[in-house]
Amino acid sequence: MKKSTMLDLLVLVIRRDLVLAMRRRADVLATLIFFVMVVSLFPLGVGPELDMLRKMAAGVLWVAALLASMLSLGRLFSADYLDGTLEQMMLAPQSLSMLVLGKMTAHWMVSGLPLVLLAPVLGLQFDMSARALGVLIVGLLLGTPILSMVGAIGAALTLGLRGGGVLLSLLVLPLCIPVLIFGTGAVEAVSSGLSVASHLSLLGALLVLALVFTPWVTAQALRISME
Amino acid sequence: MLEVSNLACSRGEHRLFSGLSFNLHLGQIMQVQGVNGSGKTSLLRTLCGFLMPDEGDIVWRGESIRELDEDYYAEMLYLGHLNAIKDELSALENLRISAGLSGIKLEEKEAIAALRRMGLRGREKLPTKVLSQGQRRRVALARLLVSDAKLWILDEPLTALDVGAVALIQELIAEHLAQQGMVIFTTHQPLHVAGMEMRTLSLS
Amino acid sequence: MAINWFKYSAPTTFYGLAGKMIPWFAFSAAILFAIGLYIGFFVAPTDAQQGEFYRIMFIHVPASILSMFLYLIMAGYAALGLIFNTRLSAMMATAIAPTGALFALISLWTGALWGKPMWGTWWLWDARLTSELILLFLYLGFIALHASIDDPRRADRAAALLAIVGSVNVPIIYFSVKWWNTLHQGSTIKFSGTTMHIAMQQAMFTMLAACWLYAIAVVLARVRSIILERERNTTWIADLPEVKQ
Amino acid sequence: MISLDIWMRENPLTYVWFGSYAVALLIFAIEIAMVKHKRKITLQQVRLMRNAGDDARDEGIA
Repeated sequence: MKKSTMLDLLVLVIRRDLVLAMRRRADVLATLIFFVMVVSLFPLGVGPELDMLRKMAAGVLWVAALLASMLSLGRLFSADYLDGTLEQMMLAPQSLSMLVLGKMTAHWMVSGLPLVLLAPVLGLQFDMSARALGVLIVGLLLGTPILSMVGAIGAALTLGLRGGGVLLSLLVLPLCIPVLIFGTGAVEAVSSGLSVASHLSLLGALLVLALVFTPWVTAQALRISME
Repeated sequence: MLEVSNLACSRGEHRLFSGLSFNLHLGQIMQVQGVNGSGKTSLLRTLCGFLMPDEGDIVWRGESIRELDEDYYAEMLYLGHLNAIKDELSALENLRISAGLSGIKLEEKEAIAALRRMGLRGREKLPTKVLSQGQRRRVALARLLVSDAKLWILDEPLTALDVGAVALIQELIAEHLAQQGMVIFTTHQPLHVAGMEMRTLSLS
Repeated sequence: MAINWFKYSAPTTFYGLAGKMIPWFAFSAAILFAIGLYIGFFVAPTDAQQGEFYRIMFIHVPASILSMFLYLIMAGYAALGLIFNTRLSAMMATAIAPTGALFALISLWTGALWGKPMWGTWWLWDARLTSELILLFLYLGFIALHASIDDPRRADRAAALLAIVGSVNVPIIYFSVKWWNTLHQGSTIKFSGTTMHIAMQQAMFTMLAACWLYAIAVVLARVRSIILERERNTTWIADLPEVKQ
Repeated sequence: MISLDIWMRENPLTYVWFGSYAVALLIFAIEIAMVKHKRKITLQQVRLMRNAGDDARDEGIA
């Protein structure tokens, strides 16, 4: 028997959650399909003028990504809570924050990363330019992990509550507004010929902030919810 | 080793117990008794640090468990009502992951050996979905075999187990105690450990 | 002699103290409202640019200020409750939330009414109005989370954590909304660019003070009910004259 | 909407009063009523609890 290090634990949790997600593929696919559908509904709602679609593309994609990630957040801790695994995680001789970080990472790989990969295809529906698409992808790459991390706080706070899903969105969506603003702002900066660096670096700063604080806050929220 | 002094606990507005004190030393076993709702599970969960006691202190090796935190968790093992088992994973994967969570890297061979001793030969790689209630409990209990924790906290370990499995658990507990381990447990079924004095704690 | 502050932070003492203070706060709030409204409508002159419409400011600005400060105070009490595990702090945070939310609502409503004659539209995505809207969402989140958890201790602690996360986020949100706004509109439309008449200032400050006093009175009244509710099993509650009757 | 615009410009003070101040005061009034109602309800509950406790004690003595 060998003792494991912090990093081993992180890898273990990520691998575990990924394997579980693979064996429950339907859930992952549902989130993706939701994302594609919401984005595709917009042109049907506002009309097919390309000029208008091009203008709203970034906003639509970002808002859809935000809603799609809310959809999958409810499951982030609840399955582990119901079958007792979460108790065991809290008893792990490593910091709970590390485990939480692992779960956040896995959540992003399952529900954030696919959205990023799908975004360029959907962007074409909105006639986005190649450069705008590139910036959109970089923005989503920086921004979707923040959604997973901030969302995890909400998921931990609403653990085991009735109507947790709706409540979760109510708590988390306002906190995600800065991400939305900088993400869409970057794409708009491209079309208006401004520098995108400031937007993206602000997103990067938010990502670092979230990385530093959210695992700890989520761990505290889990301890509160487990009482 | 484990000293509990003047512990008080409540759920909501209802006071479960107060002024509870006891010591547990190496090689000792203690059963927590009480009617339904007397706070057995709450006591065990307080000992795990899930619940914050209203008053009192829980001290492990001379230090409060609040301060020790991870060092305490490295030396204890908790088995609750819930099995902490994933339906989608096989028995083997479940065991290796739960051992990993408690800080132990478990080789496949060791895990298989543990599962076989729990009477799950030939079922190691089946998804736990297809196992019976008792077999799942055995998967969860296999953690006892691969853990090096000093203190076992077992909440109703015998639920859903058949006679053979109960005998096996008694044997495991006896081994653990012989190696200077400590056990605190609750049960509604009789549990006998040969050659050991069983202490009891009654909650009323 | 040192004052024992902890004595006043115990619900037992605070309940009686708050009961004695509420009439004073309420009374002075009412008087100041009357004075503020009098100065605001009869003394303060008509504005050269905005005519009579600027008078909405006397309620709009205090309401906005209150909604933001109350959020910070609420988060402060929540943090105190979380760190030191004091019962009263958590109760105060719970009691402040509805008042803060209502002030945010008033601020939004009056902002829209001011916007109509000035901008020609009820709602403009102005940085301050947008932040106020998000602040209202944060209040609603706090109240909803607290209400949906049955166990009062968990409710207090979970909502407290949310309030703290929210208060860390408020500056980020405000900054990002401002950034977004300048990107889209060039600059925020200023309400009154010119110097304020002295009577306008007086009216504004009187109304601000009145709103503060009102908020304190209402919060204290609410926290008394919460104390009663939470401590209903204790003997001191049973010995209260209003309970005995 | 255009008629509202004209009316608003002709009666600015009425607009300001009924639009903002009356609404704000109404909100205050509602809040005060809510607080008073809550106090009443809570007191009733506490009295009920207390009486229930007293009854239990009386029975115990008897």
